[in-house]
Formats: sequence, C-alpha cells, structure tokens
Amino acid sequence: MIEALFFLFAAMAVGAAINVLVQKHVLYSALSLIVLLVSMSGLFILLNADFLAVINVIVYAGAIMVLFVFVIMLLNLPEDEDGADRMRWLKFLGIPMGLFLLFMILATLWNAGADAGVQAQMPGSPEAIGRSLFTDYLLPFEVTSLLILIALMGAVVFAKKEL
Amino acid sequence: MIDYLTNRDFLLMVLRLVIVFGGLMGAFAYLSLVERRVMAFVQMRPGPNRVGPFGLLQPIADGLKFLFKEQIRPTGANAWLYLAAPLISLVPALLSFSVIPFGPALQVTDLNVALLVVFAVGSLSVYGIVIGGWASNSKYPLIASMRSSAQMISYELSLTLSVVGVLMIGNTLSLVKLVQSQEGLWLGFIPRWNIFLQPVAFVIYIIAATAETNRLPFDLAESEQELVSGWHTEYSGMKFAIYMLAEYANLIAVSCIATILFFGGWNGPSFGPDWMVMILPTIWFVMKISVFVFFYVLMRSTVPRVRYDQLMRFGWKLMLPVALANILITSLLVALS
Amino acid sequence: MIPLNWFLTLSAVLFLIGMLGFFIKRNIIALLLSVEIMLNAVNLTFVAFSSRNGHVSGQVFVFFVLVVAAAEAAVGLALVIAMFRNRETLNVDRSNLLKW
Amino acid sequence: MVQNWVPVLVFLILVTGFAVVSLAGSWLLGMKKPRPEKLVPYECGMKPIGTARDRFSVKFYLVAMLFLLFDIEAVFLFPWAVVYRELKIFGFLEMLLFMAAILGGYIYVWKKGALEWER
Repeated sequence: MIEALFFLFAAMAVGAAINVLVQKHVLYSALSLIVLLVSMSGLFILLNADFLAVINVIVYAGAIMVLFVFVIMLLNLPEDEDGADRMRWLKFLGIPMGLFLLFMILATLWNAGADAGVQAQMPGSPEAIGRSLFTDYLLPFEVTSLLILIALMGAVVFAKKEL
Repeated sequence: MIDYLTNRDFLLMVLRLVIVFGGLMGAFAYLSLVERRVMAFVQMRPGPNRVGPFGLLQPIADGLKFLFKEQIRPTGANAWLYLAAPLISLVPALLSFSVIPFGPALQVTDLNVALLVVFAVGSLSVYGIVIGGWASNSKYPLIASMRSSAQMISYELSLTLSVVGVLMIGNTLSLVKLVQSQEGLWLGFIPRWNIFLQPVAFVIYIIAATAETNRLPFDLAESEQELVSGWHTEYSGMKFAIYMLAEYANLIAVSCIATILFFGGWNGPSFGPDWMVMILPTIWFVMKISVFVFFYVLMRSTVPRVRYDQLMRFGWKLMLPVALANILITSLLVALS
Repeated sequence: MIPLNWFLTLSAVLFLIGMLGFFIKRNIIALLLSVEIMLNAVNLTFVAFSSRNGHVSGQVFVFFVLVVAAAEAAVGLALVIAMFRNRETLNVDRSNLLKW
Repeated sequence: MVQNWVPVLVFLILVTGFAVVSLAGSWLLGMKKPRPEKLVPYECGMKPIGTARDRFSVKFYLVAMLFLLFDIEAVFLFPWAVVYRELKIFGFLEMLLFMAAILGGYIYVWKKGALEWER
C-alpha cells in the first residue's frame, strides 16, 4: 500500500521533472515544476515529515513558483529560442556525463546494501522542528533573515528601472 | 489491502467523507440562491422566486442549464490549460474541507498541521486564476488575472500573519486542539473564545479573507464595469460553474477557519438526549458559519468597490504592519504572563 | 516500510535530471527551474536521512534550503528582468557582452 | 503519521473525480456548434485589436517578491508560535531580531516606492 504510494509520487516527480526539460514554453516548464513540488510533498508525508510537506507547498509552490509564473507572464516570453546557440555541443557532453554519474551513484547505493527502512515514529511535528530551529539552529535562523534582506535589496535594485 | 478497505475505520472515514462532501455540495447550491435572494431583498426586489416555492428549486435548474450549455473555447486559447484552470481552482478549494472539523465526530481527518494544510491549498488557488486568465487569450481576463493574483497574494500575507497570535495562545496547529482549547466559560457567562483575546487579529482576518475570496469591497478582479467579469470572462457553462463553486468553497472555508480560530468552533451549550448531544456541536458550527456567510452577502450588497491603488496601499501599508504589531504585542503579553 | 535506498535513488535521478536541464536548456528561466529541481532532490535526501536517523536536523536544514531557494529565485528573476530589458532575449548564449 | 493523510488523498480523488465528471458530462451533453464569430475572444463586441499577450508592469514582480519575503517570515513564525511558551522571553528576543531585519527590507522597499500604485 505505502510502497504503491511511493511509486506513484516518484513517478509523478520524475515525469514532471522530465517534462520541465521537454517543454518548449517556459510557462509549461514552471507549471510542471509545481507538479514536481506537490509530489515532493507527498514523498515528505511518506517520510513522516508532515510539517515540512505543508511548508514545502506554501513556500515553494505557493510563493517561489508564483514569482516565476509572474515573471514569465509579465515578460510575455516567446517560445524557447534554441536555434542559434554556439554551446549546443554541451548537450552531447551533458547527457553521457549525466548518465555516467547516475550509473556511479546507483552502483554506490546498491553496493551499500539494503538499509533499514525509514522509522515509523519520527519527530517531524511542528513542535519538534520549532524546538530544534529556535535552540540548536538559532544562529543560522538569524543569519537567514540577513540573507533575505540582502536578496530583497538586490532584487529591487536590479528590477526597478528608475532608481 | 482488501482488509484495509473493509476495515471499520475506513468505512467510517468514507461515511464522514460522503457526509461532508454531500453537505458541501448542497451548501454551495443553496448559497447561490441565498445570495441572490438576500441581495434582492436588500435592493427591494423579489429575486429568483419562480422555480419551485420561494425559488427553492432554482439551484437545480441552474445546474441543469450549466450542464447543457454550449461548449466554447475562444480562438487562440491554450486547449489544455483553458480546461485545467477551473479544476486547479476547485480542487484545492475543496481539499481544505478534508481537515476542517465540523463537529467532534464529523471530521474527515485530524492532522497536527491541519491549519497549515488549509493555508497551503489556499496558496495554490492563485494558479487557477492566473492560468485561467492567461489561457483564455483575451485581454480582460489577462488584466484581471494579474490584478487578482497580486491582490490575493498581498492579502494572503495578512491572513497568514493574523492567525499567529491565536496560535501563540493555543500552541498548536491542529484545528481540533484549537477548538478544544476554547472550551468553557470565563466568569461563568463569557465563552472562552479567542475573539476576546485577539480582537485585532480577528478584524485583520475578516478583511483579508474578504479580499482573499474576491468578495465585494475588494472584488477588483471581476469589477463588471471595467473588466466585464474578470478572469473568467471567457468561461461559460460547466467551466464557469466550477469557478463559481470554487469561489463559494473559498468563502465557506474562510468562514470555517474564522469560526474555529476566533469563535470556538463547535463549542456551545449542550443538552438533551444522547443523539442531540452528538448532533448539537455540528449545528452550532453550521450556525456560526452561516452568520459569517450572511455577513459577506450583506456586505456585498452594501459596500462600494475600492480602487486598485487603494486596495494595494491598504493591504501593504496598513494591514501588514498592524498584523505584525499584533504578533509582537501578543508575544510580549504571553511572555510576561 | 520503504527502504531508504529508494528515496536516495529517486533523489539521485531527480538531481541528474536537473543537471541535464542545466546543460541542455538555454533559456535562463529554464536554467533557474533546473536549479530548483536539483534543490528539491537534495531536500528529499535531507528528509530521508532525517527520517532514517529519527533526528529532526535534516528537516531544519530543508527550511534553510527553502530560504536559499527563495533568495535565489528573487535575485535570479530580478536579473532575468534586467537582462530582458537590455537584450530582449533570455538565451544565455546571446548575452555574452562580458566575454570580450 | 501517514495513515492520517489517507483520507485527504481519498478526498482529493473524490473531488477531482467530481470535477472531471461534471466537465466531461457537460462536454457530452452540451451543444457544440462552433462558428468563428462565436469563438472570438470577448472585447465588447469589437474585433480584437492586437494580441492579448502583453507585457506587464514590473510592480507585479515586486509585489510577488515582497510576498515571498513575508511568506518565509510567516513560515518561521508558525513553529515559533507553537513552541513559544517553552521559549519564553528568549523566543521573543529571537523573533524581534529576525523581524527587525525583515522590517528593514520592508521599509527599504517602501522608501524605494515599490508600493506606490498611482503614478
């Protein structure tokens, strides 16, 4: 039962990820990525990370991808212009290299032997995450705010014409 | 697998699910009638009263009409996205009801992140609007969808931030526990509802929810005089009906959350025999929701529409700072107590 | 019970797809989307290990990854807008002014 | 717990099924007699002028970006509010510091005029 759900979400994720690459229009790629994110949340739920699954949808699908879709729509992008690029040979390098790396990773994983499954009782609740985040990871949390601040300023400077 | 499907818990779950789903569908159908009737009475006209007594069969007639309408897809529209957009609107809107507790016994499922699930599916409903407007290949829908999505994300922020104060008091994200934390009375007669502790948060929540559901003072997306009917101008028949359904679903969902967070959910006096004790909480809950829905309908027929720049200014420069200040003051008070 | 290997394999496959996208696609927004795929693959690994070890740290890390992804998207898309304004194209091979 | 999510999945399937069936039903039952005039995108009865896919003000991008920024803050606020009673005044100071940085960005954007819609 639960394995079937894993395969469902995994197939959704891989299919959506491949679709991101295959689509010519970047809006379809972005929408496909939203499907990937939702299936990712499904996988998080299978891993007992309820809180993170929901947060993933709120932040990634609900905010970051909205930003992408907005930019795509307000630039009114044409179809992908793949024609006149001089770096096309990268594709022929990239695919074999990627497959080789995939082979390496898979070989390593399967050599590592079948490990124990994921644990049933997991502290993935909001309380557990909050406790860890606001005590053990206090410094990263505060630095995060600075990162957001800088990103915001940079984005405003780049995007706004009359400054 | 078979064992699981014939399990008593599973069958109970399916029963609850069917009750919730059926109840919602009935509520949506009659909400459309109630809205038109009430607005008609406010404007001193009878409203739809021909189909059945008091027009009670009107929703059925509407449904049949929607079903038999001609199928139209404007030239140049993206076939799949045009078709998918209403679905993307409706499915998240309805999904939030799977976690809302309508009573101690009537809840599809209890999650420890239930409140965030509602917000998560709410944040997905932007796509239904954006995609619908974009896929129609028409100017008004596109403008309306950009406006409306910008409005929705602006007010979603205030909506999300306004509940943090309540969470600080309840210390949980589970809707059932939030309701249970409001049981009982203060001084013997004041119910322990969060509205008395978080009045500012409640006001922010209600205003933001109005904007979030595109209801009248903030229905910039479908301002009929300027944008014909907003992002669903090119939608007709069943596709339009699905958009309407999503709108009503959002309206009821925000009313449910307001009831749960600020008005004690299903809490209320309980008396009588066993079956009444079982049913009364759901009745209280439905009554509280009805008050909110009635309030929204009245507001639609009394308040004029705001301008877009006023809307954005109000959302970003007033609602957001007040929501943040509310969080800080609440946290200070909680820390000191 | 789902073995940990399955999650790691899925994560590797997704990471590879993202990487391929970075090689193949030329549209700069598509490149950013590929980066998001890779970040998600890494997130999956974090959560899988967190679940395996019964420790919440991995999930807290995903929080920070989310923030970084948000910052990356904000600045990246601002650059996209600036680039589009000046060059009317999003093909990364055509914005090569700095090359000479 | 995964089991608690099963009803959500069932509900999702039910809702999607309902929506798809009603769309398919109206497609089967509804009339289909397209004529070019009928399918013209609505523009108050005129022939559409130009293309409908136009560029937008960059302000929409700025709004979405501000939303992203505060959404992240809200996401941090949720676990914070849930464990707030354990953190006590320490948690208050933590969040004050975090919020100060976010508010700095907010004031910056405000002063840059990104929130002005009337031009």
